[in-house]
Amino acid sequence: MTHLAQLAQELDQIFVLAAHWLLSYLPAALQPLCSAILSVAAIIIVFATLFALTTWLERKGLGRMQNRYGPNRVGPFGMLQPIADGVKSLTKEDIVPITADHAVHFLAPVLLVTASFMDYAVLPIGRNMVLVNLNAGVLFFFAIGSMMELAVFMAGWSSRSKYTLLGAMRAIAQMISYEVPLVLASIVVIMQAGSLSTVSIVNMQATYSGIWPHWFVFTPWGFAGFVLFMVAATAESNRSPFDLPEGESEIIAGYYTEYSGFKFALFFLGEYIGMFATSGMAITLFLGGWSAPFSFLTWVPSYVWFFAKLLAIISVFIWIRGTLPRLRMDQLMNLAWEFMLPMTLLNLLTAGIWHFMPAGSSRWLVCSTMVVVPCILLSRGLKHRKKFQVRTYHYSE
Amino acid sequence: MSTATHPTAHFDLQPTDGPGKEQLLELSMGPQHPSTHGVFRMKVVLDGERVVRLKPVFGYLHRNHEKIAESETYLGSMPYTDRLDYMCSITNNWAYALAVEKLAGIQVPERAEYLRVITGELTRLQNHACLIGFLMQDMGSSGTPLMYAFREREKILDLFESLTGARMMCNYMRFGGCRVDLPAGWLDQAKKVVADFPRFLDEYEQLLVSNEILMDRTQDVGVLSRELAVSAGISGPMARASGVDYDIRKVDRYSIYDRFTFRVPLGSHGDVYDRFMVRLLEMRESVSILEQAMRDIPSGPIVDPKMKIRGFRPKPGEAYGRIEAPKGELGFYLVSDGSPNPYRYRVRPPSLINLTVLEDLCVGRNVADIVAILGSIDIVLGEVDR
Amino acid sequence: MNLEAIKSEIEANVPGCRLELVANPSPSGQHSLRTGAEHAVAVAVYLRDAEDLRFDFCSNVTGIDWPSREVSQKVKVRKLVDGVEQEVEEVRKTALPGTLEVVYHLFSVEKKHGPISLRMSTIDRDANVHLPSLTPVWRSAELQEREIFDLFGVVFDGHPDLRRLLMWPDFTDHPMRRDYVDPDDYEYEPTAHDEVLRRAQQHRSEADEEHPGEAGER
Amino acid sequence: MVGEGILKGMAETARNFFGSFVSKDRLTTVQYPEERELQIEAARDFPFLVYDGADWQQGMRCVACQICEKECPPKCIFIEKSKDKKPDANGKPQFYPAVFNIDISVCMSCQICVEVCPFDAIKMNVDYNLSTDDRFAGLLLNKQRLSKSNDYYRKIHPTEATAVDARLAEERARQKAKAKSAAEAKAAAEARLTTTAVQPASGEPR
Amino acid sequence: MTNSPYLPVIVLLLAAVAFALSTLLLAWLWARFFSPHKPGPSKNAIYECGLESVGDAWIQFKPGYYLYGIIFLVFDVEAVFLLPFAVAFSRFGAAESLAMLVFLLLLVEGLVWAYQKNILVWT
Amino acid sequence: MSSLQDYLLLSSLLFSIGLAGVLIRRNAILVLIGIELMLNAANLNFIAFWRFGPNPSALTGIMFALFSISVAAAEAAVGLAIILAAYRHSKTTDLDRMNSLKG
Amino acid sequence: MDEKLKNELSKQGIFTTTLQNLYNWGRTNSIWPLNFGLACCAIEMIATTMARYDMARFGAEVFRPSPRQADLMIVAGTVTKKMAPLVVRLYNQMPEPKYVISMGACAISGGPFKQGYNVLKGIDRFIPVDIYIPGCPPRPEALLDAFMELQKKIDEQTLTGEKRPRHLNAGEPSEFVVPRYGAHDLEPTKNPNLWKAPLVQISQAGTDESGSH
Amino acid sequence: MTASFMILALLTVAGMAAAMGLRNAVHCVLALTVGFAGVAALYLQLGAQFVGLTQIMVYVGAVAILAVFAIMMTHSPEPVKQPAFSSQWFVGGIVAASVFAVLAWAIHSNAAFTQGLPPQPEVTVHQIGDALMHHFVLQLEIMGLLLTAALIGAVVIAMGHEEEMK
Repeated sequence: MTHLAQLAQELDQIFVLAAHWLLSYLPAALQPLCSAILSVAAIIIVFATLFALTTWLERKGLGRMQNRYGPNRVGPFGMLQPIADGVKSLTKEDIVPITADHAVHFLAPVLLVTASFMDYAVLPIGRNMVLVNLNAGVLFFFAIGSMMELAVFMAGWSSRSKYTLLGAMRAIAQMISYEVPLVLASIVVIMQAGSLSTVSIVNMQATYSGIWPHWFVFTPWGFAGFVLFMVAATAESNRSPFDLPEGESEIIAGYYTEYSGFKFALFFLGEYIGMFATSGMAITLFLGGWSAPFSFLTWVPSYVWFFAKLLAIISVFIWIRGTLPRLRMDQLMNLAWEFMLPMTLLNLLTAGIWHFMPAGSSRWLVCSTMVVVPCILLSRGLKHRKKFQVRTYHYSE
Repeated sequence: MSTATHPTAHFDLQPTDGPGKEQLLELSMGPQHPSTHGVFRMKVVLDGERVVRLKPVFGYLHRNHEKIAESETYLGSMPYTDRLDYMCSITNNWAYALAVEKLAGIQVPERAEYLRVITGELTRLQNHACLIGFLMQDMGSSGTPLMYAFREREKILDLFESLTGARMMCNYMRFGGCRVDLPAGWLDQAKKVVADFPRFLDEYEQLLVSNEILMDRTQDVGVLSRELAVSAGISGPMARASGVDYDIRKVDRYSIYDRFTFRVPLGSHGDVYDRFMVRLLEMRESVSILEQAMRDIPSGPIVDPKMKIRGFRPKPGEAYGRIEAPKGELGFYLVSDGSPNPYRYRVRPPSLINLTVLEDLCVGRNVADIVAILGSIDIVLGEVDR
Repeated sequence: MNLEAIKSEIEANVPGCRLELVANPSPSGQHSLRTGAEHAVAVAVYLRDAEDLRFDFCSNVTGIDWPSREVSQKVKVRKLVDGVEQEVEEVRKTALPGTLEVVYHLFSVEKKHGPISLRMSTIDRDANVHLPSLTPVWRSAELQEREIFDLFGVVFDGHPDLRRLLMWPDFTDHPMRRDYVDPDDYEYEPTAHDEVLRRAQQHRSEADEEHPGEAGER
Repeated sequence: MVGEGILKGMAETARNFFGSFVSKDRLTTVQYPEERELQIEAARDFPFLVYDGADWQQGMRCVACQICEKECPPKCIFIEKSKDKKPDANGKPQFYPAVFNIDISVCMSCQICVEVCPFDAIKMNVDYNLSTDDRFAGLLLNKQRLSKSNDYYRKIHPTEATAVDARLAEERARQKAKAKSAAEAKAAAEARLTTTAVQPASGEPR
Repeated sequence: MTNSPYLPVIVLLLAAVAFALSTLLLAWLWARFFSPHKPGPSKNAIYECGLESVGDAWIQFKPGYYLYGIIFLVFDVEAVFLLPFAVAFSRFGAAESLAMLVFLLLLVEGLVWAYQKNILVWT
Repeated sequence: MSSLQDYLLLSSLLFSIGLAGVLIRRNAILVLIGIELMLNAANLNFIAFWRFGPNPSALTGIMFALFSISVAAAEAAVGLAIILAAYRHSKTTDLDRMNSLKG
Repeated sequence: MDEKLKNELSKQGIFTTTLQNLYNWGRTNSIWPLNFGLACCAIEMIATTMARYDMARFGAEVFRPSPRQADLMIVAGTVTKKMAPLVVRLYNQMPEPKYVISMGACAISGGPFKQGYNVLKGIDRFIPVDIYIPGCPPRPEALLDAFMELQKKIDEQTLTGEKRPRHLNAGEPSEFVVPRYGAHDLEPTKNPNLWKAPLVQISQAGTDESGSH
Repeated sequence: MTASFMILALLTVAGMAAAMGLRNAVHCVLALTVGFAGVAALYLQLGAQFVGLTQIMVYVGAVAILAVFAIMMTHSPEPVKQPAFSSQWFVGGIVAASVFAVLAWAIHSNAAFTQGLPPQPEVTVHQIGDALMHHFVLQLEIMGLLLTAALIGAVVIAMGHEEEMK
């Protein structure tokens, strides 16, 4: 029994141990640097692969939702499709419009990819598997996230095309509007965890009462926070139904309309990497990071749990994309400022009250009410002000 | 600022300044645009994202249908009508056949009328289903509703193909009847498709009707008043969504539509949502017509035996014939001078005339609303530009 | 719907207006009213607003080109033939000037009747091609009148936005006119007939002159 | 409550997603080059010329009457009538098309040529796989490429071909009878001429 | 420097930049050696649905965007103060929480004002 | 490690750059940005003095910097709004022209 | 430079072949069409991407609305003279390698509408076309067939040498003249460098030798 | 002076100088973000992690965006025909240079500034929170007031009087 536990633990730490083993052959002075390089290489490779996998999953999943197969002719089940796309993009001609601002046009995709990869510095992918445990990890995440807006603006502005500029302005307006709820929704967790360090936030959640973990999502404010965070994250990463900046039925391809070849692929990559990062942050903050959902499943390696949760969230993203039409700009903005922001602020209050109330069912009741009732009222209010409803129709004869 | 650099200087009609005297952005949506349903173009002047002016630009698919028809025989134009509204070739055939029958005073056998109604209503089903799919596509729903619509459309196209030989360009009607009779087993197959159709409609309604995003994006968007609708000659579901009780199947009682019981759904707001819903409800009525027609279809000849296929020369005169096509009133105006070719051949395209009010509907709305409004008007460029 | 009655009703109500009832010999029996340009708007407004007519729905607007033509008519003329007055048939040729005609097909949504056709003609096909626009009366004429302006060259006075509809603005011809000569691009016509064949052959011989010796290469 | 309709829609897509693994109705893809739909009998693509028997030149039904050429709406048929006559499948001397071209880069598959052909010589093929990168030669079908045997016709349009065959057979029989009666009449007339005896004309039906 | 806690971050930064640049370099090398670059006036013109683009895209935008920017900025700053508060929250009593509540309410007041002025309605 | 002097020198250099920008740029927005630059230089001083100061655990420097950043943000918001308003009035952000339009 | 490169490449034969295979594999399996339909054929093109035919199986469901990201232009429908300059410009704005499928009679030759005054008699008068699909409109299967034909064509191309595609040849243009709107017709009416009518006897076009017995 | 400080200082100065020197206003803002990021990195180097990240979040994420908005709204990215610099640029340059000279001299001459780095203090966000809520509460509230005032003021100014206060 203990032998098995030992094995499980070793399996859990296999990458950490392997890295230690490798580094032990190096002089001590080089160890930190090499350790960093190793982990960074792992992050980049793993998430670039995940990007390829996700595009494939997305196309297959959408296909299945739409009663068809999706790509299935390149490699087994079409799994080499993303590689083929990559090879093609790499060998595509790169067109820069004459009127474009060449330097900025070139830098925008680089900045986007860089910024989206930087997010992974603080994401704990498994137990003891974090690049750097910053004291202000969550703040780091949000600070880096705000760089993406700049990259998007650079792309749209530098192309000097009407569609890109419209897309860029949409993108910035959208991203700044949802960044506030994103930050505020995560503050409830920080209040509870008492730390901005992602590692300690996960560690706090990786304990169990009976078989149940202490994930923050299993509290009223945590659940509300999670939902709000996910909605904001969807908007931040320009996913459907918030994909207005590249809403192709309206403004062609939005801010990257003028990008071709691998620069375009980099935008694609950057967006997906950013999406994984925000999803990863949601997992870290609310879904217990790498911790197992039940105490009896802790033998499964921690990184497996992290990626399983990540894939689950990605699947939901794909599912939503397959179902919903896009929001309109005003609805998007109104949702952010008239629903998301008040709700996150209220959620802060709820978390505070949760803290001050004694544990027990009364706390649950009060806090749930505090979340649910305003949610209903606000959505009612939104609905009422917009006056939309399912209508009944009459017939002439 | 000099006029040369002013972005709106090139606009045909000088736009008004934005409220805050900001610069306006003149944008060309289309002809190559994912949601202009073909090669339609709109010159849009935007104030931020709000539409200040919108001018449709036509003619990118103007392929001289009328001119060509004037040098073709009467029958020779029939396959060309397929290509007018290429989503619904059969109703185009029907309208043309109806006009020629009026011009030459030809009677249509009863079975042929039933065949016309059956194929025509099937056409309406697939057109409306696809239109809603396209509308949703324009509103950004990554194709799922469109895929479902095309799934059903393929079933109907299979029916068309086994009847007429072609999926889209059926070329099915002849003056005084139809070209071929039903092949064996067709009716049973069609009954099955029609019986299955309400299930698809249920699915569609589940997917769309109560979707908050859809409702919020379409309700009170592109409101067309009843008065403007009548004055602007708007017809078909678009007019009925504005509350205009005008269905040519009821008004003209052409063909044998007076034998079927069906209702005409009417909207009361005249917005995009109403146009969408009216079509959805119309599909249910079409299913009911189809059920009745397939139940009652008599046997008999399918074409007026007096009609010859060659050498058709109607007497001098003129006629205007129209039907309720899926997109609205589709009319053909023919002037004969006694020769084998029509002297004047004119199509009254519902799509084009429904576009008259496009600017009225779009001004003051958002860019995203343009595509929803345009999608709800239901245009097919083959018919708009002819 | 008695067209005769409508005609007299309009003539009674629109001062100075004379309408012509144009009979349609075809079995469709859709006869029409022809109005002069000067009263057209008044007639249209009356048709739209009159309590019993209410033709509020202008469905179709069509242009028709009638090129100049000679009409030979056999006329019986009393003539002195060989000193005797006799009735003699004589062929009299009259040159009809060409006109551009515009036909409006009207229906009533309110009364659910129709159609009635309203016709107008220009004076000729070259210079005097002006007609009053009925767009202010029926909005649906807007695009159709633009189309007629584009393809036939009828100028509608009072139209809010009279530009070419289908062809590009720099295009100078009116292609739906009967005397329009379409552009010559018959370089490759493998199954040509008649006129097309002639033009294709002409192209062919031009090409032969340009590239002698290449002929029959394929 | 906002979100109800969204959830309904998501349930619908989920149903289709999972349904696609179990139900044929929810996975309607026909994986084209490997799987094909059943050939619909009435399908039509481009015209072809039917010939009887084994030799396409010998059995060509077309007699170059040029009706289809005239009636073809887009004028994509080009026929050059032969100067001489050749016996057709029935042995009757007929004109034949010296040149018969169909430009399938123009043809709109409207089937009017088939309808107007009084000799059942031109029919619609079902072969849609004609993509080519040869603009000029690849898309102009000549007589040889157009000719298909009656067996082929029977294979692709069995019902229609049977009816056509029956009609042709009937016509052939009628013609034969007519020829026979004409021959008989001729013989009788000759006989009448030779023998001076007056005989009433035989009242054989035509 | 090698002992800096930010070393992995710096490495990540450099690696991410290198990743982006190296792929672009690879694409450039391909173009350099195999696929000749063929620019042209119409190819490198701005895309506008196939038409020639008329007028400049760099135009003056609506101030509506700016209003959102302001509110965003204010709430961003607010978050900066909220974060340290939240971290230390578990040891705070009611007094500190009340203080923060007042701070929040002050900002919410601004928000409410904006609501009432209908500034947050996108036009 | 660097000394306080280095940081102060850098900060004064930044301040001078900002000052130069404020003095020589014509675009009002860039002038405002110059002011932000000077504020940044001051912040750098706060942090440097805190770090090299006698009592770093008092966090005064950090708090000062935090408040300063916030004030700078608020200043930027209002300042840019003023420029926007001025632009609406005079159709330019060019200070020289604004100046000449004033009279 | 070209010669030197060629020599160098021939020395590293295996490397080039591998590279060529990879290149061809990449671009055959990832052909993203431009989201662009003109007329009737466009509906069949859409039908091809739909569930029944599912062009996505070939990795070609990524219809890009911007030409900058597209590889394939399916000219699906009648190209009118008013539209022709735009089609050419869109083609020009696509990055290399780019392919054109001329789908349907109208796009090939003007089709049934070729006698129209506003109809361009074939898009190949202005841009080079890789595959022609006859039909009015071609069935979705025909489009899939043409698509596979195109894939085959791409696969046969080499990286260097005679069989290299147009875009790898520095001498061949990648953008073509955009016609202008004239008073009566487009100017020019065709691109003479691109489209030459074959010099055949018109009445003899397509005559087969054996047919003239 | 360590290498890392040199790199960061160079980056910062280059960014800031470019921000003040480039012609195109949007380029200026983009260069400015580099400068801001450099300053943020200096904060991090000095051990003020929270302030450094705040600097990025507020300056790069918000102030730069706001500046970009302002530029887009005033239509001034166009490289104008007239010089980008004021007519008295010479005077301004001299003033700035002399200010720098005076400051540099003052800094250089003060021996107190050459002291070495004291040991790294332990600054956690926790402590900042404690300090904020215990010693700087009043300041915090004033900050809140200020931000609200700024919000309202900026909105009112930006919208203008004639603007539809809908």
